[in-house]
This record gives sequence, C-alpha cells and structure tokens, in this order.
Amino acid sequence: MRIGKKIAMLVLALFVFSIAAGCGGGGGATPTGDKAGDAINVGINVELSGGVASYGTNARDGAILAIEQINKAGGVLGKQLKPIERDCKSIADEAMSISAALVGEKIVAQIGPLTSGDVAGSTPVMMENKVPLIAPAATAANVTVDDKTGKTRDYIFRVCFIDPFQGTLMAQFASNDLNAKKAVIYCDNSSDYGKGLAQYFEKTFTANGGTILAQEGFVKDDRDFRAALTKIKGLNPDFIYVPGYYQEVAPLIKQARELGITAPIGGCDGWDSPDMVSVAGNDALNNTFFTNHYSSQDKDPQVVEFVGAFKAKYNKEPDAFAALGYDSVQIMVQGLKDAGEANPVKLTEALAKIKDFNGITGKMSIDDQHNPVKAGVILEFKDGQQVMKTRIQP
Amino acid sequence: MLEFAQQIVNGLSLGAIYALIALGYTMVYGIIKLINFAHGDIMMVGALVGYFSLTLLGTNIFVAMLAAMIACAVFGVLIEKIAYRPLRNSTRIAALITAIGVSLFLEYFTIFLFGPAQKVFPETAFPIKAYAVGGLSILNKDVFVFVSAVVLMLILQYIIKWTKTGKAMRAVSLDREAAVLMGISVDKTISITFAICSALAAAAGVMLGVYYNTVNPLMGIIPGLKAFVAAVLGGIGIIPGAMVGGFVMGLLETMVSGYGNSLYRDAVAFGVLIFILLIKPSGIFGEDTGEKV
Amino acid sequence: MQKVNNKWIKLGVEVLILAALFTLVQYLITAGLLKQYYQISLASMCINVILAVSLSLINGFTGQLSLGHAGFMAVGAYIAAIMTNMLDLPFITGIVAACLGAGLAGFIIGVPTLRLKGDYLAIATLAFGEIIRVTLQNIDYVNGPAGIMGISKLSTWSWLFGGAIITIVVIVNLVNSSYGRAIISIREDEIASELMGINTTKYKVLAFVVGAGFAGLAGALYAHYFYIIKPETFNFLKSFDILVMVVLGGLGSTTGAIIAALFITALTAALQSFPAIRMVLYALILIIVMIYRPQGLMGNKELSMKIFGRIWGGRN
Amino acid sequence: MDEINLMEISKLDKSFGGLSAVQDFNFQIDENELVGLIGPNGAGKTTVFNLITGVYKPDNGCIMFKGENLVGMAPYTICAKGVARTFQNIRLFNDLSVLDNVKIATHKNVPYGLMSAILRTPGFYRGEEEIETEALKYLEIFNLKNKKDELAKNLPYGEQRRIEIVRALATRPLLLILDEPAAGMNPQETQELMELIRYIRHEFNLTILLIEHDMSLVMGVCERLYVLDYGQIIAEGTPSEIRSNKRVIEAYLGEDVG
Amino acid sequence: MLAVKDIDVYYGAIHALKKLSINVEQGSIVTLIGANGAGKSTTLKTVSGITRPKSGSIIFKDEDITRVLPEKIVGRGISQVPEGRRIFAAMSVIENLEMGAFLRKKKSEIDEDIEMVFTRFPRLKERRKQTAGTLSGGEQQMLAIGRALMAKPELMLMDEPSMGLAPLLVKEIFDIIKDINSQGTTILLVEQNANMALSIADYAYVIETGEIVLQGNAKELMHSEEVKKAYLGG
Repeated sequence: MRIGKKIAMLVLALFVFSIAAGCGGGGGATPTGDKAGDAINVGINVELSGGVASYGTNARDGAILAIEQINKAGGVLGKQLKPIERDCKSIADEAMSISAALVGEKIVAQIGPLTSGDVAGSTPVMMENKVPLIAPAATAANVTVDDKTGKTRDYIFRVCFIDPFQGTLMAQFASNDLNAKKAVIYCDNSSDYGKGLAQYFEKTFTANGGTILAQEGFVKDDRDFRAALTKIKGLNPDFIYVPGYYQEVAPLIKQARELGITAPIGGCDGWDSPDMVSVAGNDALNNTFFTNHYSSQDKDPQVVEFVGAFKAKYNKEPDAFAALGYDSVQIMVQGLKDAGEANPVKLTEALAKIKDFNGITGKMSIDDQHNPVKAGVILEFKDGQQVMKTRIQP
Repeated sequence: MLEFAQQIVNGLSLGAIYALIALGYTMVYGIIKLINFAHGDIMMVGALVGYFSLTLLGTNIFVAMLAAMIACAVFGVLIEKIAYRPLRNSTRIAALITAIGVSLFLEYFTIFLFGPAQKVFPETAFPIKAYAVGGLSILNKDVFVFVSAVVLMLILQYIIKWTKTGKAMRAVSLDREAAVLMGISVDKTISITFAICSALAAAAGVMLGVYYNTVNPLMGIIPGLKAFVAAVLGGIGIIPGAMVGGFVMGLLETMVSGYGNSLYRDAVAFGVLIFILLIKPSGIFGEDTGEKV
Repeated sequence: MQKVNNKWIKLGVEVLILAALFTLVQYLITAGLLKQYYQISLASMCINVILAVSLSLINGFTGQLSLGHAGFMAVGAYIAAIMTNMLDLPFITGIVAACLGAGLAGFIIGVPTLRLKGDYLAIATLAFGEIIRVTLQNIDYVNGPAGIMGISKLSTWSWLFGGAIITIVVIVNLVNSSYGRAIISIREDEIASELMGINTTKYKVLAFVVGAGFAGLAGALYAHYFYIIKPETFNFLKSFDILVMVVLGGLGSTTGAIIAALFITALTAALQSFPAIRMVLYALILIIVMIYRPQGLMGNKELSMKIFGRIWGGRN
Repeated sequence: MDEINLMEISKLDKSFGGLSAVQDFNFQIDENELVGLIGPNGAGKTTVFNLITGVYKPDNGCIMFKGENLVGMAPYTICAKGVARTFQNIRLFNDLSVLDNVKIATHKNVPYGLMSAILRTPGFYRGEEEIETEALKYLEIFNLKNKKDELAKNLPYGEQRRIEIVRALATRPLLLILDEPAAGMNPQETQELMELIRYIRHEFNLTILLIEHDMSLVMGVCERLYVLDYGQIIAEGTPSEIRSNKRVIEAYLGEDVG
Repeated sequence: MLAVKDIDVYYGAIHALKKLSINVEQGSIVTLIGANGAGKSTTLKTVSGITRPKSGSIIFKDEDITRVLPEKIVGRGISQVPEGRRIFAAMSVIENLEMGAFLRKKKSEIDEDIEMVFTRFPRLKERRKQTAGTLSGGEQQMLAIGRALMAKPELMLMDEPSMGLAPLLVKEIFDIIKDINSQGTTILLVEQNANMALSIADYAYVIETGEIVLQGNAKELMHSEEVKKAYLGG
C-alpha cells in the first residue's frame, strides 16, 4: 500500500512539473507590458473550461492575436496592451467573480464572455464599476438592453449581430430566393441563441405565407440526430432551418444527407467553422446556406491577412468566434483612440459613438442599443467552399 | 413501419456503443465496487489515440482501434495503480471522489495538451457508404460499429467464460477472500480487469469517432453517464446486464427522440432508470440480496 | 447550576464573536474598503457553506449518498426568482417559498428513493437531479435553457451571513439532539438502529427534507446574488462540487464541511490566476487529498471547540 | 388475564430459497420468565430472533405479544411494543461513544419535540439531562460508566457485548432477547454476565429470552430451555431435564457420545 | 510440519488471539475446538495469511511464512476449506474446482484430479455443469472440500465443515476427512462439533477467548470431564 502511494506521488509530481514547464513555455501567450505603469490592462474573461470551452478558447486566441499585432505596431496611445486572461468555466457566477477581480486589476475594458448567460453574470459588476464589456458573441437581445425597463445597459457592448436580425434574414431568403413553403425548424434548444433564431425565423417565414411543419430540438453535445431526422424526412419539407453551433450542426447535416434528406438546409453564424466541411463533407453541405458576419474564405484583403496571421500563430483555421474576439479588441482600440485616454468611462462614451468601423466581420456602427449595425451575408456551401450568395444591409 | 424500422437501426448502433462502455462500468463495479466516473474519459483518451494514430501515423481504422485499445489498457492499469489502489481499503465514497478527480484530470489535462476544440476524424479513415435495404438507409459505419461491438462482446464473453483469467475475475468479484485462498492474486486480477475495461472503452471511443467523425476532450461525459445508466439498468456488476442495458438505452433514446420530444430524451432515460431501481433495485438482471443479520 | 451558567456564557461568547464578524464585514462593505471581488468570494463562501452543511446532514450524518443536491438548489433558485422577479413578491417570501419548495421536492424524491441503499441511492438521486434540470430546460415560463436573467440583487451580506448561520445552527442543533443521534445511528448501522426502535425511514426522509430545504435556501440566495440562473448551472457536476466539499471536510463533521466549503471556494478563486491549468490543478489536489486523507480533513470529528471558544453549541 | 403468556409463537415457518430455516416453531414465554433457546450452530436460533423482531417476515404462523400479533410489523414498531434484542455478531454504532450508543436506544421515549431541539428550548436541556441520567444509570449497572466517552469500537470484545445489552435495556423493553451474550467471553466473564442477567431481570421486572450455543451459561441461569435443531424444537424443559435428554446430547456432541 | 508460535492478532482494539501457539505434525489430524468467537477461525485465517499477526511467527516446512502473501501461501502447499464454504456461487461446479487448481499449470493433471474429486463425490459429478449456488448445503461443503483438494495441498485447513449439516451428512463429511488424511494430507480442523472432531483427530487444542486452555491427545480429551463441562455446562 505504501509503495502504491509513493508511486502515486511520484507520478503526480511529474504531472505538476510538466504542467509548470508547459506554462513556462506557453507563457508567450500572455505578454506583459514593457513597464508596469505603461501598459493598458485588458481583461479577457472567457470560457476556457466547461461546456463551451472551445468557443472561449477561440475567441481568446483571436483577441490575443489582435493585441499582439497592436503592440507590435506600437500599441495604443503610446502604451502597450496587457491582456489579463481568466477562465470563467462556462459558469455565470464564476464570470461575475472574475469580472470583479479584473476590475480590481484596473482593466480598461473586458472582452468576453462568449455566451449570453455568462455575459449576464458579468454585467452587474461591469455596470457597477463603470467599465465597458465587449461581448464577442452574445446574441440574446436582452444582453445589452434591460427587458423590464427597456433601457440600454450603458457599459455592455457587442460586436455580433443579434438573433432577430439573423432569423429574419434567413426566413426572407428561404421564402424569396428558395421559394420554400413548408419548413421544419430543428434548433439547438439548449441555448437561447438557437431558440431565439428559431422564433424570429418562424415569425417572418409565416408572415411570408409559409408554414412550419414541425419544430424539433437538440441539445448541446448531442451527436446523434437520426431519430428526429428520420421523423423530419417523413414530413418531406422543402426547407429545414437549423440554428445552432457547428459542433452539432455538422454531424446533423451529415446524418440528414445520409438518411437521404435532400431539402435545402439553412443556418446561422454558429455554422461558421472549418470543421463544417471536414465533419460533414463537401457533398452533404451542398444546398445549405447560412447567415454570417464574414467568411474566412472571403477574398477581402483584411480578412485574408487575418486568416493568414491566425493560421501562422495557432496552426488552425479561425472560426467566427476567433474573428469576433479579434474584432472585439480592434473596436476597443478604436474606442481608445477616439477617447484619447485609457479611461473606462471615456472609452464607453467613445464606443457608443463608433461609426463605420472596419472589422474583419464587416463594417459596423454601434446603435443606441449598443448593437453593431452591420451587413449580414448569406453564404452557400458549394463543394466545400463558402460562396457569398447575397449581402444584406439591415 | 419503415420509419420504425429505421429508428431501430439507428438505435442499435448507438446501443452497441453504450453497451461497450457500460461493460467497463459494470466489470469495474463488480470487482472493486467502484463507480468509475473516469471511465467515459478513458473512452475519450482512446478516441484521441485513435485520432492521432489515423492522422499522424496514417494507419487504417483497425490498426487505430487496436492501438487505442492497447494504449488505454496500459493507461487504465496505471490509473488504477496510482489513484484507486491506495484507496482500496478506504470508504467507497472516498474512492468515488477520487474517480471524479481522475475524470476532471483527464478532461482538463487533455484540454491543456491539445486544446478544447474538437478534432475531425479524417474522411479517408472510413469512407461512408449508404446501402438501401428495403427502403431503409443502412450505412457501412452502422454495420462497422455494430459488428465490431458485437465481436468485442463475444471475445469478452469468451475471456470471462472460458479463460483462466476470466474465471479469476469472476471469482474475485464473487468472493475476494475465497479467491485469495485459491492462490488468485487480487491485485493482478483487478489490474487485468481495468486493462480489459479500458480497452473496451477505447474501442468504443474510436467507434464514436467513426460514428460522429469528431473527438473532443469532453466527449466522454455524456456517453459515460448514459452508459453508466445502462449498466445500472441491466444490473450493475452483471455482464450480460450491461449489454442489454446498453441496447435498451440506445433504443429508448432513439424512440423518445423519434416519437416523443427529443428534449425529454434524457429525462425519460433517467426516469426509466429510477423506475427500474424502485421496482427492482438491483437492475433487470440483478439478484436482490438481503443483508445478513 | 455551574453547568447552566457555563452554557449561557458560551452562548454569549458565540453570539458576540459572530456579531463582531458580521459587523466588521458589513462595515468594510459599507465603507467601500472591501474589494468587490472579495465580496463575491464571501458570498460564494456563504452559499457553499449552506450547501455543504446541508448535504453533510444527508451524506455525512445520515449516511445516505445523495448526488442530486444541485437539483434542490435549482428548485429553490427558480422558485425564489419567480417570486421576486416575476410576481414582484418580497424577498423573504421568495426565500421561504424556496426552502419549502425544495423541501417538498426532497420529500417527493426522498420517499420512494430512500428505500435504496448505497450506490443505488446515489444513482437514483443523480437521475432525479438531472430530471429536475431537464424539466426546467423545457419550461418556457422560465425561459428554458436561457434561464431567468436580471434577477434583482437582493442577497445582501446580512442575508448571506444570516442564511449560513441559520443553516449551521439548525443543523448542528438537530444533529446534537436525540433526533440527531437517531439520524446518525442510521449511518452507523441501519438494521441495529431500526431494532432499537428508530423509524429509520422517517428519519432518513427528515434529514433529506431538511437538507433539501437548505439547499433551496442556498439556491434562493444564489439567484439573488448572481443575477442570472439557468438550468445548466445546476447540472450533476455542481452536485459533485458540493459532494467534494462534504467528503473533503470529512463525512459527519459540520466543521469539516464548513472548512472545506471555505477552502474550496478560496482555492477556486486562487486558481483563477492560472486559467489554463486551474481545473487540472483542482483535480490533482482532489486526488492527492483523497489518497492521503481518505477520511477527509476532519474525519468525523468536529474542530476542537476549546481552541476556538466554542463557536456554536455542541456536544458536551 | 394471568393465563395469557407474554409471548406465544405458534406454527412459525420460514424458508430461504427453498431451504427451510425454521419449521413449525411453537413457543411461549410467561411474564418474568428467563428462558433459553439453545441448539448447535446453524440450527435456526438467530432466524427465530429475526422473525420475532421483524427483520424477517415469516412465511406462516403468528407471534402473539401481549395479545397482539407482531407479524407484519416493522422492527421499530415491535421495539416500541417492548421487544428489544442484542446481536450475535455485535452491531454497535461503532464510531459513536458508548454513551451515545445507549442514548440512541432511549430515542423512542424522547421527551422533547423536534422544534424544541432546533430552537434549544429549556425543555430540550431538561430532556437531554433526563436522557443522560437514564443512560448513565444503565451503564453504571454494567460497570461501564467510566467508559462512557470511549468510541464503541475501541472497547474490548467483552465490554462491547455488555454495551449491547445495556443498549437493548435502554429501550425499556418488556421482553429482552439476548443473542449469544457470552460468545467470546472467558468462563469468569461468563459467570459475571449470568449474575448481571439475573440482576437486571429483577431490577427491571424483565422477561428474558436468550440464545446460547455454549450451554454452561444457560444451564446456570435459565429456568426453562427450548432446544432447536434443524429449525425444529426437539426438546423443552428445565435445564436438568435437557441435560439428560438423549436427543439433545446427540444434537450437541454428535452421535458417538460416551 | 506447521508451527504457529506465540501469535497475537488484533481486530482494531480487540485482542483476538493472545500468544497462541499450536503444532501440527505431518500426516496427522489436529483439531482446534472451542465456542463461537473464541478465535478458531482467526487462527486459520492467520495461517493462510488473510489476517496478519501483530507478533509471533508461523513456520511451515521449516520456512517462515508469516509475511508471505495469502495468494502465495497456497503455492506453498496449504489450502483451506473456509468457514461457511465460500464457494463461488455464480460459477459452475467444474469452474469452482478449476479455481482450486488455479496455480497449477498442467491441464491434463488438473482434469485427472477433477475426475478424482468426482469419484470421491459422485453427487458433484451429476451436477458438474450446475451453478454452485444451487447445490444443497452438504453438496456445497463437498465442493468446498473438493476445491481445496484441487490445490494438491500438503496441509489442509478446514473451518467448521459440519456447520449447518444434517447428522448423516456430518458423518459422511468426517469420513471423507479421515479418508483424505489417510491418503497423506495433513489436516488442521476447526470444529464446534467437539465429539465428532475429537473422534477422528490425533491431537486437539481447546481454545477460549483467544487462548489455548487445554491440549492433548484427542482420544483422551474426548472423555475428559473438562471438555464436557466446557460444552454442556457444570
């Protein structure tokens, strides 16, 4: 028994050592400012563990890339940006506690968290301390606006467009461009995101004279959709709307095609990931469409440069979260430049006034509800390539 | 009717995977009375090994599965030696907490090493073909998963039933002290059990990889929990019980999604579990044993 | 008479220490001397203490392995949030309703499941906890998976501290009475206990209901401090977290549960600075502590009251 | 009412998985009697106890106690009716103090309510003092008062056996059932135990039924004996009658007795 | 052949065996008799290594086996028929016997010995494929003995083989024990059925609360008043 314990201890010690060594090596991810006083602290409060760890990690990678690029180019207002990175474990209360800690570190703004729920956890602290929060991907309408009072939350911003916009966009496209009359909604029911989109899609689609044959739901981490798909196949719809994230959507589409469902399938920005093609395969993705902020296949030089830099640094394709994380930092930098000083309140004022900011996810202006007004695009998968179908200005 | 048959086909391959994982839960429980919460994560490690074997070494799927099974067998034995053996004479709840610790460790150490993003099984590893059989769509991967799971279960049955090692495993789980008196080394037998269970989990992991063609560090949690429910359903500690439980779970899930509301799928699965526990606490195949006074 | 005097002196000292602690923190908060970050940590500590102590009644003292505590917390959180946020009732109504509702849930779940033993009970409670979560996910009135957002921040330091103290006092008083001994005897030997005239089913259910009720309190306080609740927060991993506190503290030790709750909360906070490896370290610490102290930090002993001047009334 | 026995068992049957453990078991005990149930290992003695105390449900037969049929009642109800027992393989509450072990047994007569306990009313303190005084009184008799704060598991075997009896006594039974109380004791300890059993019978006006495997104890202390073999009563009578009963000797020592 | 010297065994705080010593001569039947809880089974468990003595030593064939792992002790030539039989209930009769021969390698010899056990216990042969749990008490006891024989032991420890058996069966079992002994296996027999045990034993020890209180030639003890008194009371 004693020997067992000794071996256990030895192995555990080895693990700790290897982790410590790993951290030392990976320390480059969190560069420190030249001098303590000179740096502008930027809080990065994202989900690095727990359910949506991969979204948080990608957004973090995008944000860190932006900060490095800016620092290399001389920083902002003559100062370097110093990212302070924290893991909120995909839990709202943890996000709150971290925001409080970050505020204590005198951050000028917080990037993240990713999901609307975690942002909501962070919100009271940011509001109380008057420090702006830039949410890369929180799409629920009530993130920036208080449901009860209808007032805009002063310190909460986002760079993604919101659920009503995307849902409406796809419904218009389905009715007008695809002439769909009978649709089935199969949405991610474990997120307000999927449910929100489904709701707005239904509203517009029925207003256009279409009928929703059925609404099915899946939940996060589902990998088997064939039961519901078999059911959907029997309904024989001429359009299927699948608002959700690529982790679930990719196998879903693959399984749909395997079952012989040929109807066009539509989706949303959560689809945007290189994994869509690698998981679902080129053939399965033909005749699918999704709304998005940008496309990593976009030939726009700014996007090409971003994709190149991201690949060079992380050796992986940037997905929408990475792009949105990158844009969150960039828009903050724009705000700092406009404000002329690294002061959270001044930054907030400047952010509220941003117009025609050129992000890699499109040109955006912040409206009075702190939502970005930006073009949406509808992309089509053609043999594994994302092809721009239309661009729609709101 | 056709739809129903299709749902059965869907449920069977899923059930086969659950059954493989459930076997591990059941055998470990049978021999050391531990709910090994890390079992689903061992499956994940197996899937990862399979993935790297396919992508880095470019092996074919069968070699990848074998590699994953061997790697995880070693790995499972190590986990048992390091984390569980020192606690063998402690309370079962202490061992349970350790298992939770091991589970978290595997998940997050994997994230630390490889990042949280899912990894995509290369398409070439297993080109999908669909066969239409009387209106049913049957995929070669369904056949692959089902057949390999059944083959592995048959091999396991053979080991348990006919080999000396298998008999020793049964003896230890039936009566550890009497087994010692036969000259059976309990430590060794437990190690072998972990090796076999982990190898089965690894195979299930690779199958899941083929089935969904992605792997990620947290992929073990949900199937792990489901398989665990399957093991209890069949009667934990009882090998045929785990197999049946796995298929029941797979079919049940498919049926609830197909004919009810897929959102209640998990609730129904757990509800059935509670129902079974209440009417027959030791599971479908379990024998109720009263306490001796 | 001497004994009685001692009792009152002890009680006086306890009340004094607690009042001082409360006032000090309250002063620091009002004066703005306590960073918000530490305030949040303190709130988490209070909530975790309530959760750990209440689960310790079930797992530690009654010896019934429950893995569904987060489910009861969820019931409390949702009931309280509905009361205050949607029905505009006062906070106290929400809290009372949360405790009663969670207690009732404990009763409904406890009566059928507590016949099960050991691991089977653990599995059944785990399943029930998950059923509660999935059900909440499917109720549109509470926004399904998105949960309830914008709950007023009503859990002040007084509520949190008061809640923790009431939980501790009630459970310690319960445990250190004839009823408590009856409950503990179930853990020690259920059959012997039954044969000594103790209606074990009744007391198991009692412990389960009381434990669940306080988990409901923790849920109510949680909802009104952290502003948002969603079903996902209360999944089985949350139950594991609470269980870890109880086992780490030592089964059957209230002080152990309290210390472990404080320790784990502090540890979680301390590990925030190592975002990449916090969960790895957490897991390692868990494994190491269990290998070296499988009986938990305190075993089933209470912290020596003499040293700390008897913070709460205990055994003689 | 004198004709009614304190306990009368008739036609009790119990089998486990087809194997009959107790068959057509008939038995009666009068108030204040001290009766022994003896028989070789595996004869079914403990099964009889488990049937009386409600641990097992009999397949057939009835157990009348003070004119009430105990069959089908839960063990704690049977205890509340006044039947208490000890266990052959000691079942103390190991991690609790000796005093707490005894206090637990007084719980069925708990003198204060649950709310009173939680709110620590004066009634609670009075009640706790009552409980403690009573528990100490029993410990005193068995000379265990100085061990009251020890954990039960840390005591020597003989003392654990005695605590089992104290604990059963603390439920204030009318009928006390002792399952091999002298097992593992040396002759001197056994002797002392017999004295104690006699003493408590008078002191608490008890009826006692005891199982013994070792006959030296029962011969000295019991007024009447039942002999059980293969689940059936093979003899009944006074100790001297039993000692000379051929069937009993066969059952005990095997056939080749000189 | 076996010498147990001054062993002390504790279960927690309980002092179960107090400086206990016994000797077993090669080829003999030695019996250990005493009341329930006296320490008979503990003695056997200590010899087979399941329980560790706190002090004292156990010598078998001039080798100290006090610290040898229990699973290795079988290999040294000691096998045990445990109290309550402890057969593997969910395994078949044949499998139980195979388990007895776990450490032996030669399949053919094992099969031969299984046949030998079957000749000795024809009732087991009829039930060879049956799960052991469904056997009657006597058959289970035979299986337990057969299983211990499969290890080809030099010394066989038997713990209460008569427990719970009908008189006729007890007699049968004891005849078998005598027979096994006559074929060269030394036997250490723990029994509560004193007369039966003494009738077949060569030498006997009487144990009381963990101590040997009486020992001597079995035939003499059989008629000793002290033993009778210990069992039947004064």
